[in-house]
Amino acid sequence: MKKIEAIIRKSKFEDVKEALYDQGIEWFSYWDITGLGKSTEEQIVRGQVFQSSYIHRRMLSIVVRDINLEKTINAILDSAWTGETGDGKIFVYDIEDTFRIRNRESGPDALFNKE
Amino acid sequence: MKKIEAIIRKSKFEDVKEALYDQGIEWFSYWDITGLGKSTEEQIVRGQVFQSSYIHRRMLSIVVRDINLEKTINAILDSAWTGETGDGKIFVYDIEDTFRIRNRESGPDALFNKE
Amino acid sequence: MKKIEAIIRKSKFEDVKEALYDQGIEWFSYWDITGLGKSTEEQIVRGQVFQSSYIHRRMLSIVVRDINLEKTINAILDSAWTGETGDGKIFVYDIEDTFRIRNRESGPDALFNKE
Amino acid sequence: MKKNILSIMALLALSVSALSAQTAAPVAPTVDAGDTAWMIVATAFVLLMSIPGLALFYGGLVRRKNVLNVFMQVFILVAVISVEWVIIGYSNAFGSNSIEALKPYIGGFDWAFLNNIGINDLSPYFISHSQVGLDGAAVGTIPHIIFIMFQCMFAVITPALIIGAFAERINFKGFLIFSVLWSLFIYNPVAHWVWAGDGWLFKLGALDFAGGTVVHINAGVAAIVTAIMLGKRRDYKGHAIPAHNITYVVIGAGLLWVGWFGFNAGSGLAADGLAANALMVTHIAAAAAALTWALLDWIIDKRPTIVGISTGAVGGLVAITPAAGFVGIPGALAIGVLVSLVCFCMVAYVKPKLGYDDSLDAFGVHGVGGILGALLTGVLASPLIQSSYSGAIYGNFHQLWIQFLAVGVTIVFSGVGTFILFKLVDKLVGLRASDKHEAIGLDETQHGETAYNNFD
Amino acid sequence: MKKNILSIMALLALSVSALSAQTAAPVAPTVDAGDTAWMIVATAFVLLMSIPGLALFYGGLVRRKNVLNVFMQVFILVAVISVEWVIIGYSNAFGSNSIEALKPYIGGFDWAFLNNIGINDLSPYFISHSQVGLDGAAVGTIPHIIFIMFQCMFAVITPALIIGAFAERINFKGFLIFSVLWSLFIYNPVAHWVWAGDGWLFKLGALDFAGGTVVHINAGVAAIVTAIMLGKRRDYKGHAIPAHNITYVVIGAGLLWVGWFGFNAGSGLAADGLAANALMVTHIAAAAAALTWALLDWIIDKRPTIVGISTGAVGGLVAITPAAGFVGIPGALAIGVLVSLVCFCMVAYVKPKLGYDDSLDAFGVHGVGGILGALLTGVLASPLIQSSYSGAIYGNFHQLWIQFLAVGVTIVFSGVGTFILFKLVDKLVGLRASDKHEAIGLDETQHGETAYNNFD
Amino acid sequence: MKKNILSIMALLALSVSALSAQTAAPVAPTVDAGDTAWMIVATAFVLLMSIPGLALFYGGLVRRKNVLNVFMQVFILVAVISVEWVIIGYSNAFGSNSIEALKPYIGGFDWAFLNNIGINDLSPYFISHSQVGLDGAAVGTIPHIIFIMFQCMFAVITPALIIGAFAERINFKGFLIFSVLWSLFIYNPVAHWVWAGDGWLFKLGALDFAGGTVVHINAGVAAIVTAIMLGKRRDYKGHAIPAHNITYVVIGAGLLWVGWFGFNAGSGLAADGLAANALMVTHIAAAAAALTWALLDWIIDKRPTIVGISTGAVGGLVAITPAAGFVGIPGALAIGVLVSLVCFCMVAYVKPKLGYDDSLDAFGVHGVGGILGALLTGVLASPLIQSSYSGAIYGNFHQLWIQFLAVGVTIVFSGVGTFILFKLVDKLVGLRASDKHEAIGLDETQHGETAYNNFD
Ligand SMILES: Nc1ncnc2c1ncn2[C@@H]1O[C@H](COP(=O)(O)OP(=O)(O)O)[C@@H](O)[C@H]1O
Ligand SMILES: Nc1ncnc2c1ncn2[C@@H]1O[C@H](COP(=O)(O)OP(=O)(O)O)[C@@H](O)[C@H]1O
Ligand SMILES: Nc1ncnc2c1ncn2[C@@H]1O[C@H](COP(=O)(O)OP(=O)(O)O)[C@@H](O)[C@H]1O
Repeated sequence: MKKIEAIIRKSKFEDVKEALYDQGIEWFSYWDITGLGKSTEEQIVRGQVFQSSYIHRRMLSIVVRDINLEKTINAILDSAWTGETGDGKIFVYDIEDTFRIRNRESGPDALFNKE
Repeated sequence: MKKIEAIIRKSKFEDVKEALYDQGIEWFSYWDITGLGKSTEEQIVRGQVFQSSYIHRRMLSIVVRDINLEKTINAILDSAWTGETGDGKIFVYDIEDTFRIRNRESGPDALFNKE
Repeated sequence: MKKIEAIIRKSKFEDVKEALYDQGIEWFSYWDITGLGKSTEEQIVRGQVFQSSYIHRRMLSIVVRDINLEKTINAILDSAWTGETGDGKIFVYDIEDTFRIRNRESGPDALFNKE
Repeated sequence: MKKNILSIMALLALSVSALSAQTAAPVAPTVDAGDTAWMIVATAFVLLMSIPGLALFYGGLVRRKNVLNVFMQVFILVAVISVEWVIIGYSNAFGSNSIEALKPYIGGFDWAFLNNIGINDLSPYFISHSQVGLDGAAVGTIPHIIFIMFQCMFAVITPALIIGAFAERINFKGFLIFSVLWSLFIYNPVAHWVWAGDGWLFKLGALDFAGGTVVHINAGVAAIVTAIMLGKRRDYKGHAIPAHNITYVVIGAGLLWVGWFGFNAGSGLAADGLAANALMVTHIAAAAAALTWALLDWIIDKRPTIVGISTGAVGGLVAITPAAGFVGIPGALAIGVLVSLVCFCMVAYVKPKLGYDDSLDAFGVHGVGGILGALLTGVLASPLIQSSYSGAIYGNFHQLWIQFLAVGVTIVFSGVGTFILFKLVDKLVGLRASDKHEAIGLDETQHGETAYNNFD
Repeated sequence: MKKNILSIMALLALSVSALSAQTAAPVAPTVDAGDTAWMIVATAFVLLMSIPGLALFYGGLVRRKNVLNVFMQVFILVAVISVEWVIIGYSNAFGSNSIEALKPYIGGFDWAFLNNIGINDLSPYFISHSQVGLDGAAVGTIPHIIFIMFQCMFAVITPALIIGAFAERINFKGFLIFSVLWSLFIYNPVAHWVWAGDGWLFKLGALDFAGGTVVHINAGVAAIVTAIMLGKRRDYKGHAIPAHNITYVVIGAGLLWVGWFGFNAGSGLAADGLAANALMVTHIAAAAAALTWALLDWIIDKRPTIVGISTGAVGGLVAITPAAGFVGIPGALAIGVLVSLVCFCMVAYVKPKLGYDDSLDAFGVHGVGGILGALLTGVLASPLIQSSYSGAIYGNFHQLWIQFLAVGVTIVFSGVGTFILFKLVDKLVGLRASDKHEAIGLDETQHGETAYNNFD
Repeated sequence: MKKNILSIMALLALSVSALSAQTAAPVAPTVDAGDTAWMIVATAFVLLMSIPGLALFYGGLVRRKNVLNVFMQVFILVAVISVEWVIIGYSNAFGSNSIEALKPYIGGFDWAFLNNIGINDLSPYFISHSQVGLDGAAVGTIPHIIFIMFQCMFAVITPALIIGAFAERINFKGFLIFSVLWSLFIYNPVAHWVWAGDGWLFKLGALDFAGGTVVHINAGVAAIVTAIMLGKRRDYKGHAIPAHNITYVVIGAGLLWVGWFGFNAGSGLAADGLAANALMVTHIAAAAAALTWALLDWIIDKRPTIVGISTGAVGGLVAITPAAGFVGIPGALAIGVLVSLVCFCMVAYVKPKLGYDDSLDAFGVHGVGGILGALLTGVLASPLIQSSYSGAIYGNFHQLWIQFLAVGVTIVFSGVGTFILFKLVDKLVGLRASDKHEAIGLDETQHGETAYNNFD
């Protein structure tokens, strides 16, 4: 099992969400983060242009079985893309184990619904 | 050392918290996330039933020494359980190294207080 | 590639940020978390001292190439330090793969800007 | 309902202040400081209803990414309609037209830029308090200027109510042009018909104490027309989308409630028993409606909701608006209970069936509540309040018929007019926000701002 | 303190308006537009205190998961008590009882549904302004109806204050039933005793200008009784639980402060020097109390806190309430400083010792502040303000004794009454929210809503 | 502008109420309930401007970690300056000095602790309404006490405006001491010069209806001086730092707008045509300025922003303040448009060039807007409003010259005085927050509190 952490633009969230559904991803979690780095976002306050290096981003955490890894990554790469600096990153980790709290299933089985 | 990421219902948080204390877990971190998937939560707005697929969840991040892994997972499985769809998941990762900022201790030693 | 997860005091954030810039770290993400454990923070409400075990912390997530790991950790250890209980922790994970959404670069190359 | 009603004066002799009674002799008419004090405050209260009242109520109900857009829409309407009002709106709505044939339908331009209106002029409009001016015509007891500003706040809030219908998916430029045109070509005429001394519905005897037809039906009908023409939000699936900040909804409802005392009790243009009664029935209708909605929620959906009770309160305030100067406690209780029953059904059952997307139920609450209130005024108007007006339950079925007529005419005029203006502006600059903008949120795309920022 | 006090009238001759002086001749008594204007606004201000004022103040202090529940409690009380008030409450509190023996203790049902009260009737209650009615009895200068509505807002806010005691752990249904019963059986009688023309404490000469005993002690004592009977919150460990949104606390305190001008300066039922003085001492007592609390925080706990200064301000407003018509600047300063000293000790030292869980210090601030204020009124009342009233420092120790009596009686009655009603309702439907509901939060479990939503 | 202006009285005869006309006979002067009602409310409105109005407007603009500090600063100023005002401030500002040579510059101590001021005294200050007192001197129609409290709210808000300049980096203790000294030594004298009957600028004929010089220029100049002396925020790079909660900014702007009706329309000290006109021009200037700023944003930076339109509205309110009693619709529109043009340039172009860090543009909006308004009053004052005053466009260039003088003197006095007080307090306790405190945030370090808490 792998965990995919994708950092994407908030504005692409709905696109990514749909792309993931299309690939059959049943579940994911997300939260909002701030990205801090070299690129900046422009904001205008009282006529002054403000270049903020704090950038709002959304973090998606998706745990998938190994067989689904590639298609999930491709789905994100396609749907989150705009081509401009700041499109975000995808990180892949290995996961040792997974449990479904509801029925104590563990391992890859915990990741999809058989019903 | 292992990192346990548990995604639980907000309403079970207090129970889980106590269960973890009982197991001697000294520290953990948490933040709120949104889960997006097939299951939905009902909300009633002006008499209309609204089925939201956005579900409020809480993410717990607990790093433990290997010897404590099992009992911690069991504690969560027991205390976060309601039996209904949406009870959440537990993911386990391997951690390579840990540092305690206060005294630069590293490795498993950084995870518990000897004092 | 490694992922560094650093849990630091909010008040040291600016210092850590600058220390990371000095080390040439180009990007990182952060979000606010709550730490729950044995130590407490004092708050005074209507003259009563309230010892809260819920502590505001900031989580930094930094993915670096292996060669940069040590200097990044040292930078954080130095800049986030106050010497008092609650300075926080650093966790290191292994990362299997990284993708840059903008140009589909993958692997360590996705982590720094060549331009 | 306001000009030259000398017959009413006689009947209300008891409530006319001794002061004005004394001035029946040929002395110069004077400002009554008490009435004026109240009208200044009432004006401020109606402004409070728009900003921050309505802004909070509507802004809390939308998603986080659109809250500033809603605030901005309300705010800019306060600015632009106020300027429009003194330049031309007041003259069109309350002025007299030099072309005889147009007199019943629209005012003229004599008062454009408030020309010819002096600081010491007394209001030509009044309800229960009046006095004889130097030229022999009856005038009110408050400065003309404060009447103008009080009405200005009505002109501002009416188009602002429509915002609820198209929230979360309209282009800001289109919205602004549409709203200004709507004020000029829909609001001002209807206000003239119903409230001006020579307005045709006024002459017909239509009762609208504080704006049931002029404000709520007018805006409510425009709301449903624009909601349908603009189409649904991209992710609308036939049910309300949860509010991003329900505390704002409640704070907004609270401020609306308080401000509505100015709206309704101010519409008597004096600080007297009629104003006190208007305040009372306003309060009681709102309370009864709030309670009714809470009970409906409780019975039907197991739990009373705070969005529900707030909606109920606003519905009660809407429905009592046309009736506030004509009914007493029994009428207020009846109106309050009925409006929640009707609006609840409308919003919870009818709307999802019909499938249009009236984002924040501007039609469901203001349109439906306004219609109900206007008709019930024709039923429940009690001669105990203003002796010359009575409704169907006192045998005066004619009044109910007039109310039907006024409601019908307003619906048709507002509906057709809104349709035409919408088509026009849509052609001109486009009204629907692009799908991408809608997805990202209107705060970011229309204003380049984010409501809540978390850095540091 | 309000009816038929002809002797005071004479003494206050200077402040009686020329207008009413003229009407001493057998002309019909008239509404004074100025007094009425002020009372309409004062009524609106007291509503503003409840929603959104108190809702924000209390709602900000609770946890995120309970904020809507608090808002809902305040909101539904506005609705339900207002309806109760016009149906029966006003008649019980301010009406006259046909059974002679009951006259001093409770009003009757003559004014149920505000029967027999006309739109042009003048208020039978007044303080400094009065005139002779056609039937020879003295009447006030404002419409009866506005007096009823002004008092309605008092009847609303009093049970709302108790919310602070049981916040975060009460069952909504139980809360609602309890509050309505409490209004009927505790609030209405006490209001009758102290304010009605034939109330026994009024006749005894107890001074309570704007509700020290009727509102604050009454609610404060009910608060501590319910807090104890309901038990502690599951995670309460003897100290306050930090506020989820301190900005709301401050906004609420600000609106309370502004609204309190209506509460206190409105209680003179006229726009005159007495009202101006009431506004002044209200403002100065609040300022002095706020400052004192900030200094206590600063000295004892190193830093002045904003929750502290807000609490101090509210404490000052509470304590000056009974005294607002009887003291001047020195009294206001004394009351302001003392109330913060006493309430601070109460909340910071005594409460943790006793260990009861008065969630938001409804007793600590309203109960204690009210008691202190009522007693200090008996000490500091100055004949310079209303010449017929003076306190212990002017040698009139009798007044202080009466105040003690009034305070004692109110404490006992409210305490015992609350205890009985609590037991009753607890038997009937249960008052304590289930442990699970408390843990999840009352917003979710009682109303199915979440205050702040972050999707999109 | 306020005392003994018998000549004006004659000219305003029409607007003088019949009542007061009748009392020209040797009857005791009486309180006019209508005027008093309005002044009580106006006082409450000006308090509403500070808390929660200004607190929200400023608090929304700062970062999350400093919002409580801003709220606290406003709140404690309400408390401390109110106490200062009744103890000594009012006497210094509006009292008469026993030392002849000082009379034009500062009041004395006769009214310290409001000594010798009775509850039934009438205000010695008035504008259009007056009557002859028993001692033959003209007095106003409202209680002296309400005039004192109305002015109290002005004394409170003026130092509160300065907060915008040094927000996010000042030591709380230093701030408090500085603000109290500033009120004593800068505000009170300038208020005396411009508004007291024997003030030298007043005698010279300087026009300042509601506080252009006394409030806005005075605070604005103090703002830029403190901003420069305190130095930039550690992370300030020449541009505004985004607001943490823009909805608060809008709510604050809305409450300021509503409250400003009390500020400006209350400054006529009566409920009459002049008040109505002041309300109207205030509203229209704010609307025009809001619109202008929105258009500038739209044209120059592609999108209209809500922070921009709010800033514009506040700018318009500031600039109309000195003119509100002297101009009509044309003047209001001109002032509204011009102030946004000038302030926009100031804030967007000049400030970044000069590089000082006026955190929330207290100088850019209040200072610049106040100067512009004061000068434009000298240009646009129209005899149609108050017949004895006219400006340059009516040929009276002398008035413009006096305005220049008043503005210049205020700038120099406030600038130099602020400089000296700053140096003093900085020596004494230090004004700049430590770098560490600034980084962590002032809420945490100065008050030990966090605004928004998320546990549970
Ligand atoms: N090494 C990293 N560690 C953690 N987060 C990162 C890292 N690199 C980028 N991010 C996150 O991804 C966001 C987008 O940056 P990125 O897509 O890398 O820009 P670019 O398109 O120029 O490569 C950043 O704001 C940051 O939140
Ligand atoms: N594969 C996944 N990756 C990330 N988050 C997940 C994943 N599966 C579930 N979650 C999170 O766990 C929450 C609970 O879902 P879950 O417990 O799996 O339902 P069920 O009880 O039917 O298995 C989801 O809302 C989501 O936030
Ligand atoms: N084992 C853990 N798992 C997850 N988070 C932890 C763990 N230990 C500490 N933390 C986080 O780090 C924060 C700081 O605690 P810490 O620095 O360990 O205290 P100390 O300085 O006494 O070692 C905690 O509030 C918590 O959020």
